Amino acid sequence: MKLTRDGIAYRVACDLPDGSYVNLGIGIPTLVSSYLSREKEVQFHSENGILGMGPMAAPGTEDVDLINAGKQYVTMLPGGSFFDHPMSFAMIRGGHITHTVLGALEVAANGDLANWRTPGEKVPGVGGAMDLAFGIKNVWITMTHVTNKGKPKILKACTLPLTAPRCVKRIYTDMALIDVTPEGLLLREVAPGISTADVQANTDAPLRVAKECREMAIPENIRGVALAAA
Amino acid sequence: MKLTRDGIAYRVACDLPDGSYVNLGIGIPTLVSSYLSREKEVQFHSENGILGMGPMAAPGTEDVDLINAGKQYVTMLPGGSFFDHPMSFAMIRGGHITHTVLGALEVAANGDLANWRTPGEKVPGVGGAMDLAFGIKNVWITMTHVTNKGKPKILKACTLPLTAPRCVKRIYTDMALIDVTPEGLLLREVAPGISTADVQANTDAPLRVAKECREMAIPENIRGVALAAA
Amino acid sequence: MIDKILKTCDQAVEKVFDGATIMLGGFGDPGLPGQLLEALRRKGVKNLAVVHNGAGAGDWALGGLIKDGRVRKVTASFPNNPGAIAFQDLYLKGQIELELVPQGTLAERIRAAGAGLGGFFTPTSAGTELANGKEMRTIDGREYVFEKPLHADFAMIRAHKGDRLGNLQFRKAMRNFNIAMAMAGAVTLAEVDELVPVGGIDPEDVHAPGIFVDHLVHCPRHPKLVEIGPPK
Amino acid sequence: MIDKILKTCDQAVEKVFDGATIMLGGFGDPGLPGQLLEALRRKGVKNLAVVHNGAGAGDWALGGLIKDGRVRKVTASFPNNPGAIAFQDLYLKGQIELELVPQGTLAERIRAAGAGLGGFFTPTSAGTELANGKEMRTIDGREYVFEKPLHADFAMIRAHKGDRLGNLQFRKAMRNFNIAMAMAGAVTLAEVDELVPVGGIDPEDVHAPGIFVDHLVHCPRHPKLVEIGPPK
Repeated sequence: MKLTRDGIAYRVACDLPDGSYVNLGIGIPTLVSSYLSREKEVQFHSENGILGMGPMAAPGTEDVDLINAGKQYVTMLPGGSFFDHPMSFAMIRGGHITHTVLGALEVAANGDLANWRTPGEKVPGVGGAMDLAFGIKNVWITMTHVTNKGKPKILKACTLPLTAPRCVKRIYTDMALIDVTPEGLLLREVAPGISTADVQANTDAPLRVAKECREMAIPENIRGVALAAA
Repeated sequence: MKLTRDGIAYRVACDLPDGSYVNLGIGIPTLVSSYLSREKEVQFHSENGILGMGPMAAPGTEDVDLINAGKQYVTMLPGGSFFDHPMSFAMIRGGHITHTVLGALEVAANGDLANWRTPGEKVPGVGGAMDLAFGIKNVWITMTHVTNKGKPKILKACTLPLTAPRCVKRIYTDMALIDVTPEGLLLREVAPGISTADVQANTDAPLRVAKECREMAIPENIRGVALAAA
Repeated sequence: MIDKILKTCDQAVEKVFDGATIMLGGFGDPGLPGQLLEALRRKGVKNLAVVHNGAGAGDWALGGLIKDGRVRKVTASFPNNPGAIAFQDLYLKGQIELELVPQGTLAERIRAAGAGLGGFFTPTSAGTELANGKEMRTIDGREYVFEKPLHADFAMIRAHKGDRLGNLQFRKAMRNFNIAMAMAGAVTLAEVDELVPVGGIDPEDVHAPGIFVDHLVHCPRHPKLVEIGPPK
Repeated sequence: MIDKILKTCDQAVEKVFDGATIMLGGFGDPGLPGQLLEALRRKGVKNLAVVHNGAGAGDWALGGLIKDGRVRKVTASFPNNPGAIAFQDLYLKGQIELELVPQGTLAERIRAAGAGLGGFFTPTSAGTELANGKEMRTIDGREYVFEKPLHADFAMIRAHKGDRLGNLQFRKAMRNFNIAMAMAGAVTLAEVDELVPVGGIDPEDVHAPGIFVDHLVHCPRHPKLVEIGPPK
């Protein structure tokens, strides 16, 4: 069975280390913070000058001056800070933010990432996507393994304009967890009920299967994580 | 009669416009703030991250965290601000500070300034001198007209290592007020009792004498300004 | 005496000229100079080049200015924000120019102008189509792109508190591009939630020192920027 | 849980290695990490390259480290400060290297490293002997000098308040080089006047976010840095 968006987010949350500084992209990445163990202390960063962001603001408590980069009303946790754009992107470009979790349109076997120009999009926009992809050491991708037309998104080489070359370190999909290594893609985990052959069949680049490759530990009944039918 | 150091500082203070942002070098420039008319509102800048500096701290009221670039204990005026070095030098380099008053070893007829390496100085040091000379539009020099051996300091060309080329706009000495213009040096004022011929005789570059050249208006009895014997 | 306070936004934008380059602060609503922009629309100045993170939203402020046909070029990182209908419409008709810049590069180019630098090398965009035609350089084994400073004739920003010296204090996520833009604008105009007497902002809390600000106007929040919850 | 607080400066400097490049914050006494420096002297590490505005004063802190013969190179703007006797003595004997950098260029090079830039063009020093051998470029009619980022293995700074997340708040003229150095150091160590609980520094008042700080130590003011007047 393929994972839900929440299932993918849960799996990512398991891997974020205590003490990491994390920038979450929009979409599935936004869900990651909800699944973070309370034992871990992670500071979330927003491009528009916030470190130490808390959950979305509850209705009626929104502060008009406190939004995240997706322009949603958010909250602050104790120990957070405000700063301006040059400082915020110094944190990104200077390698201080340790992890970013981003969506992707395509990822290549060498870690090339395409996530800023959708095919057929007539007005281009890049936002902070390139800064994140170039600046942060651990670029982790969350996405469905294939497009809604069933075409693989993990490719030998990207066909869409690149966001950054050779930047992706790890890919979390609804079918698998794959590391990008100097020797190519390494399949490390599969979603419950998915075989390594299934994953390869839906991937347009060769996968090595890790010796210790195993099924993902996704609790069936954790709050919000329902496994959808494959 | 030649002006005292305070007399030079007084003359400079007369010329600082209301609303200017000013960085004062050490020596004679430091005295300028004492002679500023109370009708004018000028914000003083210090390289180490202060705008809106007030007078020196009175003994017993010093704050160990509040020093100027000359490492003297100072005070703040209402409306001042603290910031860091990159911001402080952005103010200088970016042309936001409107005036700097600096000492000089030599000034050339084309505005070249030498004020950072004294002859025979074995350990070099530049501090913020170059940043000020390159970044600020109005570089005003205060100095004695000649060295203590009687040699001119205003020259056809500098002999000492330059601080910045073609940066000086105006020179205030104990003998004269001279503007650096695209057509060369223009003598605009002489100290009381000094002739334009005296000034030229002590200057190693040709001076044009302004049509409206006049004696400096330095009140004989203003507080702290005693005219020394020439 | 320094007194940079003007009574109205219309006075503040009086000197904006046809063809001017204008930086507009804000990221989303926080820090957006909505009322200065509305004054600019009323003035009717044209042929503007605008530097802003997005390309306006709806038909208000920058969105309105673009809809009115006053803008010839937008330099932005995110002009495809869903609300930027006026821009997208003109862009698809080929009636407005776009310089697309990654957000961090945009912020740094604005800061470079304000800080008197001639440009810098950034890794961002190296090897992508946004680096096409740009000077590349390998420094210590990594590829970098040369980026030039972005100057502006006018910068318009919004702050929380201001005094007659032009000192500004922001609130929460209002700072964004606004400090760098205040530095980069040849003339900087600010609208503020609140005017305070000189000394009303602690020297430790001045985010944009008055040296960067030419004029400021007291503007209560625009009706379209309703305070949803009470400010903390 | 993040807890960056260490008990002693000796623990904080434990990983400093021979040959390391170390940035030292402070301009005059404000922001100078005097007790970390004294711990570094006790540790006896050698062959250090130091980046600091000056070159130490007297025989304490950096002055002491230089006097002890632990420093092979100083990158500074003002190493001729009258108190830098130990440096000047070794320099005249040819026993210590000096890289002289204008103060604003020094600050900007440190910031560039922290911000992940590959270098920048500055007008400062163009046409002077400090630009000798450096790449020059004319940009928009003005001459600029290319300057590279300054990285460091360790940055040591002093702040006023700190929390276990590493968030730092400075006081008055303490900020100087310290925020940029915290950004540029691969490992950043801070000594602070006061430890506060998380949340004890308002998010608006955090000058160096904890992301830049690896360890901090509570250090009452050094006896040589007597508080002359009461802090306001």
